[in-house]
Amino acid sequence: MKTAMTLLLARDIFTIVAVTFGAFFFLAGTVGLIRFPDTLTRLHALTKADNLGLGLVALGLLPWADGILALKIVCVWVLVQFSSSTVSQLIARLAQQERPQA
Amino acid sequence: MIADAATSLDAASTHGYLLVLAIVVPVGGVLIATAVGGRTAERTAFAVIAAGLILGFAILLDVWMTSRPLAYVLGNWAAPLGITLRADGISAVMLVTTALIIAATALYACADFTIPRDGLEARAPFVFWVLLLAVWAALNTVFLSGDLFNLYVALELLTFAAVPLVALSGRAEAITAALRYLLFALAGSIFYLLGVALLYGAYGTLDIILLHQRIRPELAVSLAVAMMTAGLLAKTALFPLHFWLPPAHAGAPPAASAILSALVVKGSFFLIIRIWFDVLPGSRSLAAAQVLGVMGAAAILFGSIVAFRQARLKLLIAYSTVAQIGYLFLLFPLVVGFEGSPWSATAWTGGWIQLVSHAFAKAAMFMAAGLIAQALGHDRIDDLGGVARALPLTVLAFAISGISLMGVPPSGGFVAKWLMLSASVEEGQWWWAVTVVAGGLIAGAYVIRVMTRMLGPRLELPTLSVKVDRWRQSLPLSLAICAMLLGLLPLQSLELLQVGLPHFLGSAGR
Amino acid sequence: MTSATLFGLCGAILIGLGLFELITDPHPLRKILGFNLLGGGVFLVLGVVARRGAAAGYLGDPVPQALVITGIVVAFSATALAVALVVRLSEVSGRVSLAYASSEQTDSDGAEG
Amino acid sequence: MMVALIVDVGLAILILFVAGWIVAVRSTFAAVIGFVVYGLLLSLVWVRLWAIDIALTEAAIGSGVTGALLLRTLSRLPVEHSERSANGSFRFIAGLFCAFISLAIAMVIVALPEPAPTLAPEASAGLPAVGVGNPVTAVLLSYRAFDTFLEKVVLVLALVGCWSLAADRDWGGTPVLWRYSDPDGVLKFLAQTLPPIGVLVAIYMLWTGADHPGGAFQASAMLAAMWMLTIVAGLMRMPRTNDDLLRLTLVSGASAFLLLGFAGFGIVGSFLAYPPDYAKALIVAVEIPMTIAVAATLVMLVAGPPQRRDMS
Repeated sequence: MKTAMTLLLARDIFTIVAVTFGAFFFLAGTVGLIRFPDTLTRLHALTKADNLGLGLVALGLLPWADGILALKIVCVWVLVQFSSSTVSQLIARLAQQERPQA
Repeated sequence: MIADAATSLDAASTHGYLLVLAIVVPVGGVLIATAVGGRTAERTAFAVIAAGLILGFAILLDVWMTSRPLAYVLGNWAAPLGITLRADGISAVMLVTTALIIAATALYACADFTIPRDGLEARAPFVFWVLLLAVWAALNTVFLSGDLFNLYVALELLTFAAVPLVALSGRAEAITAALRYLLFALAGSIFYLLGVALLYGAYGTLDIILLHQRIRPELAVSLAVAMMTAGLLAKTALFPLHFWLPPAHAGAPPAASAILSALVVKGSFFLIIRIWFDVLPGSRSLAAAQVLGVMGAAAILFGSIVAFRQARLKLLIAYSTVAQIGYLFLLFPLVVGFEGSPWSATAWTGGWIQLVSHAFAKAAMFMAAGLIAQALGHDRIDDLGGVARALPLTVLAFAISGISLMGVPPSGGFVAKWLMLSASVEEGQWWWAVTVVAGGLIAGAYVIRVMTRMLGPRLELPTLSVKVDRWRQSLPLSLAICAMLLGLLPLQSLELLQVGLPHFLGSAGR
Repeated sequence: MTSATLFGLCGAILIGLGLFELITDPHPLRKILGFNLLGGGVFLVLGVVARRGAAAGYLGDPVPQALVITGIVVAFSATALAVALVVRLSEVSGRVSLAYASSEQTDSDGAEG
Repeated sequence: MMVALIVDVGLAILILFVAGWIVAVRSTFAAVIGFVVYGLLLSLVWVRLWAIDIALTEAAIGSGVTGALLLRTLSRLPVEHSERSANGSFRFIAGLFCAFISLAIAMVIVALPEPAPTLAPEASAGLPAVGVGNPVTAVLLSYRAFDTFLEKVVLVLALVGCWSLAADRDWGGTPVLWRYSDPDGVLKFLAQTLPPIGVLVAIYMLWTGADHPGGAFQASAMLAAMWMLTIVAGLMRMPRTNDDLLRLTLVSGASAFLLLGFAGFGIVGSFLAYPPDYAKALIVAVEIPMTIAVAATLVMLVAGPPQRRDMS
């Protein structure tokens, strides 16, 4: 009984900590997006937010999801990783191409 | 209990399936023409027109014989959950008017939009035939649907069908006109939708009959009706929201102009009538009706005067549409002002005859103007001299339509204006009578101005760039004759226009 | 105040903002954006009506919810057509403006096609 | 409860801020980006209003596909010049007018009747006859199927209208979506890996939409995105606009409805009525062509009118 309560409490604390940190990384990424001077540094800030922020939020929610839902959360994170890394590479190359003119 | 009333009314008609067919047949035509393309588009159009004419007359006959509206419950889901189609007297009349004008336009358009012999699909013909059917499907839905949101989809269908017709020539002015028209129409329908949302929020139904039973005079209703009316006015191009209309109608190909001016603007007008007289309860606001009347009167005077000053024939006809739409809105103060008196029924009948006769006359005029422009290579009014000798039937068609627009007997326009005139005098709202007479006089001035040029002598005969055969000239002529024959209809037959209406008209009228 | 009313008021303001953009901005693409803002507001009003109609174990009335879905698709179609007109206009005339090139209203030289 | 309301207030303020920014910002590009953000925030509002079906549609079509369309448009227009109507008094009067309209709507919304009228009980009572568990799907495909049918026609017409703006000589040719040169093959790799997953997700959304949030539109948007990705990466070709298969696909959604309607005529005796025992199967049977047709229409609408007639 006691251990069950402790486990539940531990789960709550874990979720709160993970999601809060995740949100913090998103905030940091967004601040970077606004404040950084050029495309590449902005991209750098944004990918941090995607990687860590979303990862932490997903991780924090995992204990609450069962079976198929947990799988969906992991899928969301993997897919976002996949597409955002591709897109940031494309943007980065465009930025590099345009740099000499700018 | 309330729901019972609606369903018992709806369950009564045995030929209700005709209503579904009237919408679904042109839609099917659109789908087949789009899928197969090529020469099939034109052939499909004519097959649909044959079927549509039969359906239109069958519905008219049924409503006339039984003197009660037709109804059809789609998917066996009765209102408020489902959608019901209904045809009352005015729907039946509009169905037939639309079918006749679309048929004439299609025959007229054959020469302009024929598909090349090599069978390769070409842009303008493909688009024209598909959209002609689409306009028809949309209009029939507007006339038949008994559900406010379904009517929103129908309105959008109408917009999407009409806008590309305006841009069909591909010239910059035509595209600009189409874009303006689209923006006006979209803003109009989104405000209509807002009104629908508020009505649903207040009464929990979209069905027109159920809404009529539940609705009470309160702020939500006033605002919703104001939003819907304002949105639809923009689509109907009532002064001062008319700016988009003249360039759009004048820049389109003649067959498209005929459809747009004769029918498309009437679709949104029809919906205003539905909301004001079918949705709203007995106590309509006379003040709001007077505002609509004043805007109508302003449209009559402004449109007629600007039409008179036009240098080009198609623009003159387009501005005349702005004026003639104004007459339709005199219906509101004249009917609402004296609800229950026989004169309100007179005004109601007059308004509808005006709508139908203008549809025929205006379609005829645009077709005639199109033939003249094609034959001469221009449509400058000052250089029309001698065209009467070259295209006698066309000029005759123009003259007969002009008689109807002026309101000179014997013509549909005369009966319409006479009925409105007598209603306004009898009701003591004489100022509308003054407007009607003044508008008729100015219309006379611009029609006569064009006619004197056409009939007038010219030193050398106009050189015709294209020869126009008599068969084509006879199409606007037959539409013009339709507009004239409306003036000879026995008044008893006009009781059809009151079938299925809530009881607001005077007893002498029915 | 409930969340539904709050978002209803939000929708009312969005309608005003969208209409303002539609009326005042001369750029056609901005007008189209204005129409979409306006549409978002109207859909929100419908959504609030749906949320208020929560009953029978549902957290919202499904009828207005379905209307919004239909409405979103229609609004997208409208945007696509409008945008195609803007692009074509710039191809044909080289400008992105709703003003007519010549004063067509009173012009007497151009022949109709 | 209190926390939820604070979140909602924050969301509302954020949306109004973004909307105000879209109106105020000079750069049209920035306004378009703002609009995409607006759509995403709006879909959060839909979640808060417990309208998950709408949230998915808004995110996919209202924000996603519309955003793609607007960005595509910007790349086709000449360099933007932000002209402002100099007429300050006109803007002032228009502002007053719009504020008045907002105020009037707000007054009506605050005064909406309590308890609110609703069709939820009726919609719920009808579900057994329709055979699906998601009431929104029941409304879209059964109670108000006629709306959905006509809306499919609206999509077809929008596309015909869009094509009608082609030059005469280009009629029947191929529209041009993005052409992206991809030396490292990064995009190509994504376009090879993602679509199978995307198609799977679309099928799942379609299937789950019968009983849970999701359904045909959301699945269409997913399919459309996958198709566009493969085209942009150069793995697939844009079809010609006079391609028979394409034309058939485009009208298949509305045509399926039409056939179903007539089947209802014949079997149950009413247009668009489902025979009770097969209702769910028929609904899924209509949704499949509808999803594919809508997806194809979305892609073609984003691509715009045909632009060349070179390939045979």
